[in-house]
This record gives sequence, C-alpha cells and structure tokens, in this order.
Amino acid sequence: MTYEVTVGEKVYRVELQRSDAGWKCRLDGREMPLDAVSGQDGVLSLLLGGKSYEIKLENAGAESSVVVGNQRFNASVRDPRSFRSRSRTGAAEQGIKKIKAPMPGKVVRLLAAIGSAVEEGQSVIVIEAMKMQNELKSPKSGVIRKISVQEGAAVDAGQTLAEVE
Amino acid sequence: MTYEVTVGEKVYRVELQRSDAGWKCRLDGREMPLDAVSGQDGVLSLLLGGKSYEIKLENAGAESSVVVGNQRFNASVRDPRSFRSRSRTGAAEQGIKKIKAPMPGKVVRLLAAIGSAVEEGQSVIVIEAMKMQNELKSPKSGVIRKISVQEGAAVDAGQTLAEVE
Amino acid sequence: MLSKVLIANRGEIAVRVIRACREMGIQSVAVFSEVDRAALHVSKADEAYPIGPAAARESYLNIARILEVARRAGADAIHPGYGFLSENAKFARACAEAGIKFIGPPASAMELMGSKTRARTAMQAAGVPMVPGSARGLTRAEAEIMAPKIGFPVMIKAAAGGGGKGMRMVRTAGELGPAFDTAQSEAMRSFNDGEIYLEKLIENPRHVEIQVLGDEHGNVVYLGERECSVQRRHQKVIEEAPSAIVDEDMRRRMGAVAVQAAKSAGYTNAGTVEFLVDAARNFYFLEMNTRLQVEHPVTELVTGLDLVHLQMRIASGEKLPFKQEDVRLRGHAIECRIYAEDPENNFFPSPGKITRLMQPSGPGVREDSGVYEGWTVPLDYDPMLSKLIVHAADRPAAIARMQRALGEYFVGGIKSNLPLFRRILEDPDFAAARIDTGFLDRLLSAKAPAVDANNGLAEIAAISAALFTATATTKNGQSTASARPSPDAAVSAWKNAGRSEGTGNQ
Amino acid sequence: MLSKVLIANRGEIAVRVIRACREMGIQSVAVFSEVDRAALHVSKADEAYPIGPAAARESYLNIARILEVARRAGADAIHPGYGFLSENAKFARACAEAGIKFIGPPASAMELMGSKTRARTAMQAAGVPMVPGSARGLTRAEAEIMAPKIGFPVMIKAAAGGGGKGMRMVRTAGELGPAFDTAQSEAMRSFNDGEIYLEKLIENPRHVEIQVLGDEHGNVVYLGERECSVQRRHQKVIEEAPSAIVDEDMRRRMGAVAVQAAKSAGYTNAGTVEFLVDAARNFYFLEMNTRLQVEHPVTELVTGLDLVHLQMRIASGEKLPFKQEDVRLRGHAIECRIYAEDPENNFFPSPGKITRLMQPSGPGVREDSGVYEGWTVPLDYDPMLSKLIVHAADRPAAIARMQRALGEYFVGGIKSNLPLFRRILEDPDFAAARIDTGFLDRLLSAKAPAVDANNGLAEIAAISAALFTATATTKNGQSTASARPSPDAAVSAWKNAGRSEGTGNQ
Repeated sequence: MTYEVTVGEKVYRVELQRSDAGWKCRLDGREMPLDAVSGQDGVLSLLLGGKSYEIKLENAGAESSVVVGNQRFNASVRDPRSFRSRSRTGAAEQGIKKIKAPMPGKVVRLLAAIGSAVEEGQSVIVIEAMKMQNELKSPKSGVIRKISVQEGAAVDAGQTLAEVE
Repeated sequence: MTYEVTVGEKVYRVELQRSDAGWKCRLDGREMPLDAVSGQDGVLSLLLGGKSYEIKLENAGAESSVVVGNQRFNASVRDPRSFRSRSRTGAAEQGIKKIKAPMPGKVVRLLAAIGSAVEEGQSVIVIEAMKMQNELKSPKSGVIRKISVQEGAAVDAGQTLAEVE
Repeated sequence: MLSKVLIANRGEIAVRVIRACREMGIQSVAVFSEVDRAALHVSKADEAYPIGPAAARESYLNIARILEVARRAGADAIHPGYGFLSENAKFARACAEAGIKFIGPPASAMELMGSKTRARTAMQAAGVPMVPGSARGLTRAEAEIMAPKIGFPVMIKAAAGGGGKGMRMVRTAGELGPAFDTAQSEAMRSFNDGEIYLEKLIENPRHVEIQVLGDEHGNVVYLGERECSVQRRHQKVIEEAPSAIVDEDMRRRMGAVAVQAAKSAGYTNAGTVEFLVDAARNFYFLEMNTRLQVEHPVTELVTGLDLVHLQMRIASGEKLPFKQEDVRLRGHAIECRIYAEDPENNFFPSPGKITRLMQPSGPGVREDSGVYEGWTVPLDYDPMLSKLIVHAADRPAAIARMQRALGEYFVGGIKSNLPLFRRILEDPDFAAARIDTGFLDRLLSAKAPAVDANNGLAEIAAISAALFTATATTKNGQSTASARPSPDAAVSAWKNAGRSEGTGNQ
Repeated sequence: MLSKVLIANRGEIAVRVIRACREMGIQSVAVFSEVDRAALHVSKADEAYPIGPAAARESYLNIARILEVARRAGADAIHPGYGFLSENAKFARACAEAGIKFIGPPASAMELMGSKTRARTAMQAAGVPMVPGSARGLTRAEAEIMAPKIGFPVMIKAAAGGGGKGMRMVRTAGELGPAFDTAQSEAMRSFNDGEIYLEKLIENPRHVEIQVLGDEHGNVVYLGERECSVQRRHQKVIEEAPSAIVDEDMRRRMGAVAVQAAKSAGYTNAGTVEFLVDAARNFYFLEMNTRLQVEHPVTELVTGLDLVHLQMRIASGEKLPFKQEDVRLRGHAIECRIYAEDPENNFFPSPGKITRLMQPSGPGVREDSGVYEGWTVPLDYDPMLSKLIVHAADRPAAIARMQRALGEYFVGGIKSNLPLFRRILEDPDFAAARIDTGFLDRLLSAKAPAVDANNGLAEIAAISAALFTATATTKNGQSTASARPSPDAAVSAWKNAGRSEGTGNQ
C-alpha cells in the first residue's frame, strides 16, 4: 500500500507492507525499520532505530493533525482508496474560494455584501461561539459571489458561508 | 423489556421502556422517575429524585459488577434475550461443583488427587500469577471427580481445573 | 459547619467546589442547563437539578430559579464560583433574604468594589496607591477635557467592567471620542451600565495581584501574590506564584495595602486585590475581585492552604485558623488555562466532542478539570476545559515540570491551546521573567519558530499519518483511528489492518 | 550533570524516573521485555530497547543484556528503580566496571546492608538500637538452642530476605524446626542464599522508617519518617508521613540514628532505615533499604523535595543543595498502592485488559501510574498498577481527601484493591492512628461491614445493571456497554437502544 502524505509544504511517499515480523515501511524509497503498536485508538507507540515516539491523531473537525511528542503537524494523506481526500486537495486550486465556519456558532454580523470587492484578509463575517466574537476573513482578494447565511443564523463547523472569486 | 437482576442475595424485577421523554422504569412494580445519560461506554450518570449517581460497569473476567459511587455490587442480569446468563444461573444448583481458575496463571502444585475426599475450603490447586502463589479451595465437601490440568500447565481465567462431587 | 452547599456554576470550578464539599462532609448540589446534563459537575455532585435552557441568562444567571432549587434541596449555603453570579450583589442579597448563606463577601463590599469609580474613591480614602485618573464616571465631553490633563496615552474603562469588556486605549485626542462611544455601548451591552471613566495608561505594566482572606470576626490576612502578566485580550493565560519581581519587602508592602483595602471595604471571605506594577516596581491599585479567582490554585500550592475549604469555614462563622506570621511560601507554582481554541487559527473556539483525553500526572502536577473523554464541549459557554498547575522547588524547575506535563497532555477531537503554552514556556523572555501585559501580544505578533525540518519529526508524522490511514475505518472520506475494539489492544489492530490490506491487494 | 540515563525497571517507577529525566533535560532510555512493548514506560521514554522474554530472569534481571543496551545507547548512568536489580551489588559493580554510573549507594554499602546479619553486626557497632537476636546465620540446631534463650515468640529470617520472603514467626519450640526448613528453602528459591537468623518478636510493632539522603562529599541528612504499619503478608499497603506517634524529639533521635547508620556504612544517595517501634515508642533497627522506596512520594509531599531529582544530582557529583536545618515538614501525606488483585476473593491477582480507567485529580492529589486505559496488564510481574498519593493540612484532612480521590478512581476490565482502601480509611482504629503491623490482618479477619440495604444503592445498582444490559452489545452471553461510538455521547446511545428495542418487540 502506498500513501502520499503532505506534512506542511513537504510531500512524502510512504509505502507500508504488513509482514509477520511487523510493518515493512519505505519512506521516499528509504527502508525504515518500523516497530509500531497501538494501545489505544488514535494513539501510536513508534520505535525507530531505538528512538521512541508517542504519536496521537488529533482529528479536530475537518482537519487531521498528527502530534509527535509535543509537536503538532497538519497532515493530509492521499490514499488511493479514498477519493474525498483527493478531491479535497483539488478544491484548493480553483479560482473560487469558500469561507467556511471553522466552528459551530451564530452569525452575528455580515461585513460585506454580495458583489462587493474584498481584500485578502479583510473581515467578511463575524461568528459568535463560546462567548467570543470571531471575524472570518477573505482567503483572497476578489468579489463576494455568494453569501449563504443571514445574521442570526446558527452554523455548523465546516459549513460554507460565502464564496469569493 | 423486563429484566431479573440479582444483587447480592436480593432479586429485583426491572422494567425498562424507552419513551421520547427518556426511560420509563419500574422497579418491582414501583414507578421510578429515571434520568440516565452515558458520556462514556460503561459509565452512567443517573438522576433519581434529585440524587445524582455515577455508575460504572466493572466487567472483570466472567463477573459483572456495578460500582455505584464508591460501592461495588456484584450483579447478574437475567435477560430474556440472553440464554447464557439463564443457563449460568442454572449451573450453580447442580451437585457437581467446578474449581475454575480465577485468573490466568501457571499451575504450580496439585494438592489433591482424583478420587480423594476433600473438605469445603480445603486447598486443591496452587496457581502462580503476578509473582504470587494462590491456593484454589474446594467449593464443597466431597470427592475430586476430575482434574483437567497438570503441574506446570498455563491456564486461562475461568478455565475449569477440577470438579468436586 | 455548613451541611449542604449548592454550587451556582459549571465546569472545572463547580467540580473543584464539589470536591471540597466531599472532603469536608458537606452535601453538594449541582445545577445544570439543558446542554450540561452530561457535564462532569452533574455526575460528581450528590444532587443535581436542571435550571433551564443553554443561554446563561435563562439558567446559570437565573437568580430566581437557582434560589428555588436551593430551597427545594434544602441547601444552607451557595457557592457562586467565579463568573456568572459570583460578583452580583443582587444575588448575594437575594440569598440573604432567602435565608441562604452566600459564600463570599457581604453584598455591600461587592457593590463598592463592583463600581470601579466608587472603589477608586474608597481606596483613595484608604490611602491605597492609585493610577492617576477620574474618580467618577464622565460624559464624553468631560472625558475629552480631562484626558489631556492626565496626559496621553489614557485608558477608557467601564465602571462596571471586567475581562477587558468596555475597555479602550487612547493614544491621541482624536481617537478619544469614537473610542468612548464604542466602549460605552459595549459596556451597556455587557453590563447594562454605561458609566465610563478615565485612567492614565501605565506603559507595559505587570499585573500582580494579592490574595486576601478575611473571616467574619475582623481578621484579614494576605496569602502572597500572583504574577498574571501573561494575558491575551486582557484575559489571563498563565499565572504564577510567587512573582519574580516581588521580594519579601515589596510583598509585605503590597500585602499591607491589600489588607487595608479589604478592611476599609468591610470585606470577608476570599478576595483578590489587583495591582499594576510599573518598570520602577511602583504598584497601583487596579481593582478588587470579590470572589475566588480562576488562578487560586497557584496560591494554594505555595502556601499549602486550601482556599475553598477556608471559604466554607469562614462562611460557617469560624475564625481564621492561622495568623499572618504563619503564612509561608514554599517553592514556585505555575498555572496554564487549557482552552478549546485554536492558537494556530486566530484562537477560534473549538467546541465539540472530546474523542481522546490524555491527562498528565506524577510529581508536582495538579489538574483541575471540568471535562472528560467522550464529553461534548458545548458552544454556549466560555472555552475553558481545564487548569493545569505545577509545583516545584523554584521557577526554572516549575517551568521544566510544566513543559513535561504539557508533553503528556493530549486533547483529541477538538482543538486546544496546548501548543500556545509550549511556545510561551520555550520563550527566553518568559524564562527570564521579562514579562508584562504586552508580552504575549509581542510573542504572537512575532513569527512562530519554524519547526526544524531536520529533526526528523516531520518524517515520523508522515509515516504515522499513513499508519493511521492504513488502520482506519474510513468515515466520510477522512481517516480516523479504528473504532474496532481489539481483544489485545497492543497488536491486533495492526494484524487486522494487515489482513484487510492483503485482501485489498488481491 | 548526567546526559543520558537508562532506567533498568518497568511500571510506575520507570515512568516516574523518566519524568524526572525529562524535567532535568536528561535523555531517558527504557528497556522492555517481550510482553512490555506496549507498556507506558516504553512510549514515555526518549529511547527504548527490547531486552528479552517475559521472565524477569531473562530480561529485567539480565545484567549483561541491560549493560549491553546501556553501552549501545551511550547512557552514562543507570537508575535501577526498586525491586529487580536495585539492591544487587553485583549489578552495581558491573556498572562501575562498564564505566556507567549506578544511581545509588556504593556496592560495598549495598553488600553490607544486603546481608541482614552483617548489617546487624555493623549497626550494633555503630550503636544503633537492635532487636535481641542472633548476629549471624545459624544452623537449625543452633537456632533450636538459641530461640529459648531469646524467648519465644521469635522470628526466623533469611539473611538475604526482603518483602516477607523466607520469614516465619515461631511461638513454640515445637514449631521451630519445620518453620526453619520452609524458610530456608524459600530463601534458597527466592534469593539463592539459605542463610537464616533469629530475632525476638516485638509484639504488634509499628513499622516506621527514616528517609536518608547522602551526597558523595560526606553529607548525610534525614528527611523525616514514614509510617508503614498497614501491611498484608509483610507487604506495605498504605504509607503516610509524618507518623502520628513520632514527635519532634523522637524524629530527631530516630533521624540521628539513621544518619549514623548511613555514615557508618559509607552510604550515599537515597536510602531508608526501617525501624520497629514497640508500644512504649522504643525503636529498633530492622533493616536498611539501599534504594528508592515505593513510598518515597509521601516524603516528597511533606518536605517539598523531589527525591529522584536529588538522586540524579548526587550521582552527578553535586553536593546536597540544603542542610538538615532547612528540612521542614508541611502537612500530611498518605499513599495507597493500587494493585490488580481482588480483595473480595482472597486477593487473587487480576491481570488482563484495562477497559476503562477513570483517574482522580484536583487539589492535593498526585498519581504515579504505570498503566493506561487499553493496556493489558501482564501476569508476569507484580500486580502494582499505580500509586495514589494525597497531601493535605493534617491527617484527618488527608484521610478525607484520599477518600474523595478513591471515590473518583475506577478501574474497569480487571479487579483492583480499591475497595480495600475504602474499608481501611473508614476504620475507626485507622482514623485514630491505632495501627501496627497486625492492624490489617485483624481488619480483614473481621467480617466486612454489610452494605446497608436500606441506603437504596442496591436498587440503583439493579436498575443500572438492567440499563447496561438494555444498551449492550451481547458478547459471549455477558453484557458489556455498547461499543458503538455515538455522535452525541450524552444521549444517542440511549436513543439507539430504544429503537433497537422497539423493533425487538414487534
């Protein structure tokens, strides 16, 4: 099984093969003497050349992060078996960018109207959650093509609120 | 759904019915205003007439205990849907009593031979586990009918080691 | 001694008070809103009653409802915790009228300290050092006249304010008007009280506060200071005791002032006098918090006292069981406030289900938590999950211990601000105790130290991500760890994965 | 300072030492047997290496293998923890020969104290008060002559003994011979050393021990005492500090004797001098343990010191950072040893998978654990899972706090001895500190207080058992809680159950 894993900017090619002795693993072609066990779901103990790593899978909302020791890495795995992840990776490239709710909450203010021009980083929508008001900013300079919520509306994490082109 | 629950010596008749409002519960015919939620598998938060109870399911090996606050109760549920439990309850009545391994371990000594007479509480088999030697005693006075292990043998929890009649 | 206490709060502080009740043989009564039925404080209490919908105004701030529950349950006292009704004098009076002991100061002291302007006047009269400013509320016009006299920069503050709400910094006369208006409307919204006053801005001050404790027989002591300069949006993030800049003499002087302030206000029970400390280590009265502080544990660890136990004993009429000279500080304590928010993404809050919770323990580690694995953190209340507190022989040892504990801490399913603390604790200025209320903003505006690509951890992360995927049950396209419970957790999850994969390849 | 330390141990003590390493910036190296690959100490360490099969003799007692790993990993020191090789002088010498620092006393001191008879002689010479008995090993014949002279009852003890092995009490001359033989063979089996000696039995003694600490520059201090009288089969079950019967004067006298004993043995690093205390509060030297004790945390909590940190600093050649007069005791600490054994069924050990682990926390609670939820406790080693330690202002407060903490503690999937502690802590004699080494046997021989049927808890248990069954996925006929992860944990497990039940009824 081969996986394409993106950590930060870098892309790694990870080949995994299960053998009786345990996992056979190649990282970008390099043989890795991997010893992995999992005592709890989402938690790994990895031994690699004597070094011991405790690894946790964070999986908050849409994002997947892997915590190694006490360092957090955002990792996206392109798995031949999973189409979603591939298409998700694709989405980022298009001309239209979506403003999504990073957390569930309530829309308290719309700061831009459909058709109005916005700068990258300009606040477009204010969401309140956990007694805090959070400004959602435009991911790019462009024009607001769509706003799919109204003030006062309750929104879920990951819900698309507006589109900028 | 009706369950027959034995706690200690006492047997209770528990009727449970799921309603939109939550559980409807009758204990030995008495209506109980039950408010139960479970944040974790095997853990219950029960509110009954304002009193709050945190309940945990212990389930060590073959036994099922329920821990209420910090008191442990051995409970066996006779569930119409589960035949095992019914038959298990039955077993206890018969003339032949089994000596079972309460934990996995190693048989280090047999203190009685097949055909020999034993008193109730007399040590029959010694098992070693976790660096401790543990004497398994006869559940009744009678004659050893069967010994199904040899010294040095590894045994699992709940495994029948001998029978006394 | 009290026999049954209702805790008019939720989260970690409710659990902390319930624990104290249990240790003292006092029955505890929890209250909960509709979204908190499965909250930790409900299952830990002896009794628990619903008090309404999620919105705090209809539940945790609902005085009538809470008092009704207290009467029904037969509680003889109410502990308000912090936040919610804890500094609400009306509530304290309502308790008194209902014949229920409010565990805190007299309503009169709460009212005095609740109004920053009245407090200023009173404290000035009591000879407490003050930051130059207006002793009373001002109109916008008055403010525009006074500000230049005091000299810019100035702070505009809501008299009823707290937690940074209704507070604005103004550097030039031009900014004053608009800032005044926004502050005033914010104050109206938050406290339903638009009174605004002016204060000279102390540049880069430290925030140092003194814990005081008074019984109902006229005895008041101070329990040393807490250093709370590491703040974000005027919210404390890390607190410690003692403060690196406070020596024995300064502690004695600040303590004397704090005790004087408390006595002049007729204060009883636990309270905190907050000071601003300037570069020359002059200290100025900021405000008095008439309740138990979030950060009280650091004081408990260095003094060896239990403030909540003492609150109960004081409320039941006991005299303070010790004198000022008996109070001794040992070692150094640090607290981190663990929030459900993402420091790597504008500190957006992150409510949701905690799918995995690994909590630190061992020598010198204390955790006061309000959550558990499997609990769904609601979006209706503030995002504090827990407080992690460490105690060690000195400040460097305490920092190292906190770093060790943070390394053991993991929250899965939602984002937490754990990475923020790692960054702060590694910062050389923090290590040298070169901190003031601007420290954290400066740190955050600086680019985060890039992870050393050569330490190989990124490679480990890549391999791990692949392993998690290989053993995952795919849920809506995103890989999560196997939900299959495995007979022998240590290995078989992997064996299974191997097999299913094998078939996949055929 | 040391740069890399190998921990030649497993379980909670390995984790505890690894934590100290991390806090001190020292690299930690774990070793593990085949059944411990998934153990907590392996994932917490910086490095980890396999050292052989489950059997301790082939792994954790395998000196050659451990030293080989230490060399390969480049460790400059080894911490032995307690048990296993911790009191093995040969191991200490082997470390020295391999140029690796053994974190503990010199081998010579270990050998002296390792032989009870040589220790007796040396301690007698040093003027340490001794229980009347034979200063050296005896043959069975010699024993039969000496016993009547000392006066029955007498104790038969293995010179190399420890943990109650090779120990027998003899009340009459008739019992002596057989007891001698069994003790001797047990001693041969356990320690491969059949030397046996005699001691007069002190009836119902207390077990009180003094913690000592010595650097490699001739400085030795004592850190107060620990009360360890609550024992079962000569194994400590609960320890506390300070002891209720030790006052300032007695502490000073016992401390002086302990320091004298340590100095006369050329002792360095952490050690413990154990005493028997009779009804008249006379104390007699029992033995010296040349290692860190299981119960060291109670001393850490009342002194505010970290013994493992200090062990490392001493081993790296530092002087003690404080003097005797700087050592002050604050408050009271109690430790419970949490074992995987069933107190309601002959204390049978209970290895297996921990399916649920709920650990206490909050004010004054410390846990030193070696396990985690999901870990399968192997049957190859002793059944200790964890140590729960509390600290409070005084003994009653500490007892109440421990009861609170035990109430929060839950271990699912295997049996634990948690119920035993609840029973001990509720006992009036324990509350009054009327304890001696016979206390626990007396308590256990008494019938357990029957659960009050009228407190209604049995009914709650019955309802709960039914609820668990109603929501269970039936596994081999025995009901377990639903393994289905539910989107909203708070309620839906129950909704689901409701539905499936509905269909079941149609």
